[in-house]
Order: sequence, then C-alpha cells, then structure tokens
Amino acid sequence: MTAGNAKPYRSRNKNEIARRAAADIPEGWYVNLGIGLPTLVADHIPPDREVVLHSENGILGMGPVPTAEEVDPWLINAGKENVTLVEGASLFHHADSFAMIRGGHLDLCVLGAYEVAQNGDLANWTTSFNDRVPAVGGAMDLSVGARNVWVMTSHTTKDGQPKLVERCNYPLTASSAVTRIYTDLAVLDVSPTGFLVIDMVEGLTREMLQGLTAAPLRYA
Amino acid sequence: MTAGNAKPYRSRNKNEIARRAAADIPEGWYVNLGIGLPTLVADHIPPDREVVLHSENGILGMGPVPTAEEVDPWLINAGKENVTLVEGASLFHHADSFAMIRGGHLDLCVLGAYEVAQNGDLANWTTSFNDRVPAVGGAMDLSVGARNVWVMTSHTTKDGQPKLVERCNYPLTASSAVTRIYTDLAVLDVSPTGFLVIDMVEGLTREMLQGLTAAPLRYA
Amino acid sequence: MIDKQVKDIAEALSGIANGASVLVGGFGAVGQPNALLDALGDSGLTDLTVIANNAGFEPDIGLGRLIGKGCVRKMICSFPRGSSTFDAAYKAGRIELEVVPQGTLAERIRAGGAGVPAFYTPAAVGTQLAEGRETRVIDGREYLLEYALTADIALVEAWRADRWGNLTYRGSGRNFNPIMAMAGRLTIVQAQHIVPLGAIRPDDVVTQGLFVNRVVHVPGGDPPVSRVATAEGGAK
Amino acid sequence: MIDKQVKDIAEALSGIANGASVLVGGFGAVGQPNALLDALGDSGLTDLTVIANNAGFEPDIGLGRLIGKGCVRKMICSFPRGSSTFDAAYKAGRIELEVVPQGTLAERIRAGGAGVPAFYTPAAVGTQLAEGRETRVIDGREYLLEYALTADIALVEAWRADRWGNLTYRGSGRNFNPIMAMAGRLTIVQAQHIVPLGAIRPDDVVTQGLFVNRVVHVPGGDPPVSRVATAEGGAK
Repeated sequence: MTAGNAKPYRSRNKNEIARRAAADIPEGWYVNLGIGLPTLVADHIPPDREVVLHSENGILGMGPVPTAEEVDPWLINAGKENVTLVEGASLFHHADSFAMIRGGHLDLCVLGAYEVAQNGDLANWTTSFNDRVPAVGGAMDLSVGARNVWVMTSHTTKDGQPKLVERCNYPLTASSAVTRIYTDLAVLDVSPTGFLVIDMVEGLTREMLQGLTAAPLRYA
Repeated sequence: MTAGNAKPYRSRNKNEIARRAAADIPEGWYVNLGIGLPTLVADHIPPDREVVLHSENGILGMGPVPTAEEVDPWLINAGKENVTLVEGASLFHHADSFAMIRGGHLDLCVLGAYEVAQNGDLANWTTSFNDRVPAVGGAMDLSVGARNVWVMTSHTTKDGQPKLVERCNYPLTASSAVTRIYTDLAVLDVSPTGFLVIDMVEGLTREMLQGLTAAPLRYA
Repeated sequence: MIDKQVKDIAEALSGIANGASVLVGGFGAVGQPNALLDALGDSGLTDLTVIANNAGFEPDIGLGRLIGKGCVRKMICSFPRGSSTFDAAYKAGRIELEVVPQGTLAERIRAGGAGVPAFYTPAAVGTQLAEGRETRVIDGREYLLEYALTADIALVEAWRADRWGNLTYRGSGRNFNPIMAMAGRLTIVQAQHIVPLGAIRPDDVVTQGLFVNRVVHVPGGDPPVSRVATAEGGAK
Repeated sequence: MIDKQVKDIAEALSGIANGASVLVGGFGAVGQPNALLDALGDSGLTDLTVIANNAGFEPDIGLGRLIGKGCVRKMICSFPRGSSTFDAAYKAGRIELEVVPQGTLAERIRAGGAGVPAFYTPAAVGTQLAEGRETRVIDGREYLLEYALTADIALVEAWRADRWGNLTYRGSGRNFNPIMAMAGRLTIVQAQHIVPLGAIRPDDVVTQGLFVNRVVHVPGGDPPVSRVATAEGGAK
C-alpha cells in the first residue's frame, strides 16, 4: 500500500473488536467463546458485570487466564488452554455440555468466520471441499444451538476479499444462524432484510464500507 | 376344596420363591427388583455374595430395610419404601437411571406378572384394555432393557387359572422378554421351543404341573 | 450481580397462565416441590397440563391438591396410582391422561432439555401404547419413535441452591428434578437451603444455574417415612 | 467379592482383537488414557476403529502413538488437528476419517450407552456433512437423523476408582470419559487413585461401577501445562 492510499480511518485491532463485543453482553448471560479471536472477549467484560462463560469440554464459570502459580494442569478450555474457575463454577461431561448448547440454554456464542452471508449463513470450518484435514469441532452445534450467534472477524481477508457476502462460497457451518457481526470496521446485525450497520469506525464512509462488503448494506 | 382333594405337595410361599430366585443370582450382577413380590428377593441374597441392587428412581447399591433409628426419609426405592445404601452406592437422576436400564447395563430385572407366554411375552401392567386407571411405571423399559428378565409369580391365579400360557390375553408389557420364571410350584426357562421346567416342588408330578399350565411343558 | 432468589412463593410463581404446561419433579414423597404446588393449587389457574411421574398422593398436599382444586386438564405420567383426587377426576372424565413408560418419560424430558426433538426407543414396542404409532427397524430390532417433552414451567425441589441457581439434591430427591429443570422454559426451584456462591464445589453441582430462573427458600423439612424394619427383621 | 482392579496394563488390555472399535476418552491433554493407549500401540494390533474427539497430539504419546504405529484403520472424531502422525497417515491414504460435529459425537455416544439407537439433531443440517442423509421436519424445523455409537472397547482415564469401578474425574478430565464408559462393551479404566469402597460418597460418583469392567492403577501425574498468564496480564 502506497502512502497516497493512506486510509482515513483506523481499523479496530483484535482487542478493540473484543472490547466492542464485550460491551454488548448483558449481565447474567451464559456465553460460549469460540477458539481464537472470540476468546479475547473474556478479557474485556467489565469486572462488575457477571457473565458466565461456558466451555464445550464441560465447564461453566471460567475465570481469568491463570498465572504460573495458580495454573491447574487439569483444567483447560475448548482451545486446550489452561483456565481458572470462578465461584459458582461447575464441571460436567460432554453430553451434558452439548445438551446446554443444543437445548438453547446458552444466550450467546461468539465464533470466528471465513464468510457470513446476508441471511446469516455461516462458513467457518473449512475453506474448501478438499481441505488439508477436515475438522469441525463444536461449531455446528454451537451455531444452531445458542440463542444469539455473534461473529468476530476481520471485515475482509488478508488479500482484501470481502467476508460478508450475499451467499457463502465455502462449505456452510450452519444456515441462517448468525445474528450479529463484529469486524475491525463495523458492527452489523443480520436482519430479515440483510446486513444492517449498527456502527462503524470513525473516518470510514458508508461508500468505503460498502466497497469492502459483497452484499448490500443498510443503516440503523 | 374338600379333604379328598388334599394336595400331595406343598407350594412355595412368597419367601421361599424369593429364596429360590435369589440363589440363582451370581455374584457381581446388577439387579433391579420390581415392586411387590420381587422386592423380597433382596432379603434372601446370601450375605457373602455381592449383588448390586438398582432402583429406577436413581439408586445403585441398596441395602437392607432400615430400622426406625437408621431410616433416612430422603431415601426411597421405586416402591416408595424407605431403603438404605451400602458402601459403594451411588445416586443419580431418572434419565441416567433408565440409560442403565435401556442400555443393557443391568444383568437382571425381576418382575411380577399377570401372564407369561411360552415365547417370553409378558403381561404385567394392566388386566384389561379398560382398567381402573392405566399405569405402567418402569415395567416396559425394564423388560426390554435388562439382559435377563425373570418373573416371580404364583403359578395360577387365585381362582386357579393358569398364568403361563401359549399366548397372552392381557395387554403386553413387552414381547419375547422373559427368560426365566419362578413360581410357587416350579422354575421354568423360556426356551426357543417354549417352557422348559428346571425344577419343581417335591410331590408335584409332571401331569399335575401340566394341568396347571396353559402351554406345553418340556423338562430339562 | 446475578441473583435468582425471589422473596416468596408468590413471586416465584408469578406470570403463570391458564393452560400452561408444567413439569413437576419428585418421585414418591421425595423431591416433590409441594410448597410451590400447594400455592399453585390455591391460585385458581385452570387447564394446566402436568407432566410428572405420579399424579400425587395425599389429597391435601402438592400435586394431589392441585388436581383436587380442578387446576389440571391433562396429566402426562407413568404411574397415576394412589391419588384419590386424580382417581375421582379421571373417573368423572374431568381429566385427560397420557400414560408413558417411566424410562420413555425420563428420556423425552431429557431430550427436550437437550434440544433433541425426537428419538427411538425399544420400550413399549408391540404394546397397546404403541398402537398406530411410527416404528422403525434399526439393525434388525424394532423401535418406537418418541418426541421430546418440554414445558412452559418446571417446578423443582432442591436441597441446596446458590444465587446463580446451582443446585444439589438429597438422597433419592434427584429423580426427575434435574432433567425437568433442563426442559422447563421457566424453571422455578424451591430449595431447602440457600448457600453462598462457591459453597457448592464445581464437581458437586448437579443442576447448573443456566437451567434455573427462580429460586425460593422453602425449609420444608423431611418427607414422611413410609417403611422401617420390624423387630423380626421384615418390613412394615 | 466384586473387584474390578486388575494387576497391570497387560491384563487390563487382554482380549482386544484386530479390527476392534475403541472409544478413547480425553479432550486436549486432560483425561487421556495415555498409559492404556501407549501399551495398545505397542501391542501390534491392526485395523482398529478409534472414536475420540481428537486424533492425538504428540507423536510418541497416546493416540498419536497408536496411529503412528499403524494400529488404526479408521478415525471417527470431531477435530483431528494437531497430530503429525494422523496427518501423515491421512495424506498417505492409510487411514479413513469420519468427521462428526462435537455435540453430535457426544450425543451419539451417550445414546449408545443409553440404549437409544437413533435420534434427531439440528446440528449439520444444510451442510456438506448432511449431504445425502435422512432428515425430518419436526414442528417446522429440519433435523438430521443420527445413529448411536457403541464400541467393543472404551478406554477411560479417571481420578479416583474403587473396587466396584465407581469413578470420579478431575477438573475438565470428565469430558467424553463418562459417556464413553457407558458405550463400551468392555470398559477399561486407568485411574490415578484407587480408594476403598465407600470413599467416594454416593452423591459424588460420576461413573457408576456397572459401566466399568476393568480398572488399572496408573498414578500418571499431571498433564502438561499449555498456557499461563504473562506478567503483562495476557496469555502466552
């Protein structure tokens, strides 16, 4: 990118996207944070707001990342990272854990995405029908089970291709699942009439955002 | 019955039937004892033989009937009677309890019966299609789930009608479920070719037993 | 701060409408949410569908009272015996009955809570309870299709509860309570003891707070004793 | 006297045949029955079908080693990433793979243990994992038919075990272990601690002994630590 193309806006970095999403989680919600970027949301939930974090492998009530002294090697999250428990936490097996997910008992899951379509279709598990090794984890269960499904993602791929599209090209994780999207540029709802922009970063114009999005945008 | 018809044999009483059945339960079996007559089996398991007793309402490892001093009002069996726990006992919920039953993890259930057919069909939940109040409890789950299904019953009804029949007249609890029958007169296997008498009470003849049974008998 | 405890039974039961479906925990006298049921019976609500293992026992207590007061239009249960109020209502044609095998009832409720809309079971195949219904042969054995059960309300009795709604049960008081807590759209708990958050260790939580909406403190005491050993060693 | 404890790993694994199906507990490094898997990898068995969440991690340990030694013909799992031995075998076409959504995998195993031969789930509907498969619309929503999973063998890691085979787990070590214990026709447990009968309180038993066939004492120590907080408050 040459100096002449300097952007008139600053994209949100990962922690800023996470903070923006965290700000929208009401007290008392039961929330599953997907592997990778969504995990960062945990660090940005206001300390005076009780939000209960769920992990697929049988934990409800995860706390902050442990220090070297407090680490319990027997306690990991779905991303296989060591975690802590807060007061009120509980432990259970995988079938009970996915009963919570599939049964609609989680208020929210936050997932990453390769693509999100304007009808809420989500593609986040494989980028081709002949991937290196197909691996799906819990994404299909989470995206059909949680009451709200939020996506955290960069607005475009590294080479500038839009990830918000009219129709997904990659294999689907779930149909009509995503309810809201947090990107480095904007926050969008998936409405019955397509993408609805809730807010966007300062300095970004509607035209610029539309240019980086492969589906029509409306504004709240 | 007149004096001239005095029987040349003595029928087993309830506790004798229970003792006869208990003697056949191998050490280490997981056993559910149905409400009523089958419950008596627990009192006759030899004290040096570990048999683990299951109750549908979430108990594995029931012990003897409590004394007034040791009774725990919070602990009842499927017959709604107060029970005790032995060392090694565990408590769980109804879905887990019937997962044990339906999943084939019980070695044995012992049930009462109105009728047993020579192919193992069991009728034990209602004696008419217009019963006072239909009520089935756990009998249908137990009789299709346990690896062995034994019936304890009087050989005939109070008015002398056979309960072991070619084909059940009463509504079925389960098809081809019963594997063995303990009556006041005999012990019978349900074999691929019908009822097979294992033993019978002293003084009873094959002709007498056949006369009290509405299906052909063979002898082991 | 999350705090699911409500101040009294009236608040615990607020918002229940005529015609609601209600899951009721308990088996025998143990684990019955009788304080909630008694108040529901006095509420004047009508046309309730109640899903429970039994149809109550004592006419003045709990489910028996709820039925006696005419609140219940339909019972879904496995063993509706021993309830004089149910017997009377059933014989008079004032109450509908759906009899379900106990294990099928438990699994339908668990399925409801777990987001599984239907499943197959070997129980009741070939019986009058399966007449006219859909079956399927899988690996050579015939199974019956059963649908999940959920309800507008679940009424649960617990031993300990914390402000998140985490629960434990005592003795055989678990029975249907944990799975009903999962399957209720509004799950209301009467708890013998309210304990501080963290007092129930993570391994010991039986029902997680995410299944629970309201908790009311009801230190109700012990259920009645039904059977003790006689001096001769048998049971009375 | 019931005593499910066996003297060593060789006895624990005796009788497993080529071509057996094997459920393997664990999620990440926690709750993996690695001592059993290592010995199985050295056994020379072939054509195993392994059902597990992952396909192993370290090439010399546990499931990674079992695959590396060429014992496994097919993997059924949700997330076979991070295993160099699996990657190599998969790319070389030496191993079959069935990818199953994690919650469907858990429910299929639980169904297998619970005697439910098949059920419906919303997961994977409309995706390539559902292509050509049977679906059913229930109350206006489309669901996929899924069949139960059972296996010849289940390998489980537990924290405490008694001679009846009652088990507890530590931390997130429960994961798939309790449901796999239910679904194995021969369930073999490696336990960190053997405790006297009665030491595990009735309320605390997570896996009941009736699901367990053999227990071997393997005081294996802690799993490796993967992430701790840095001085700056983030994670490494």
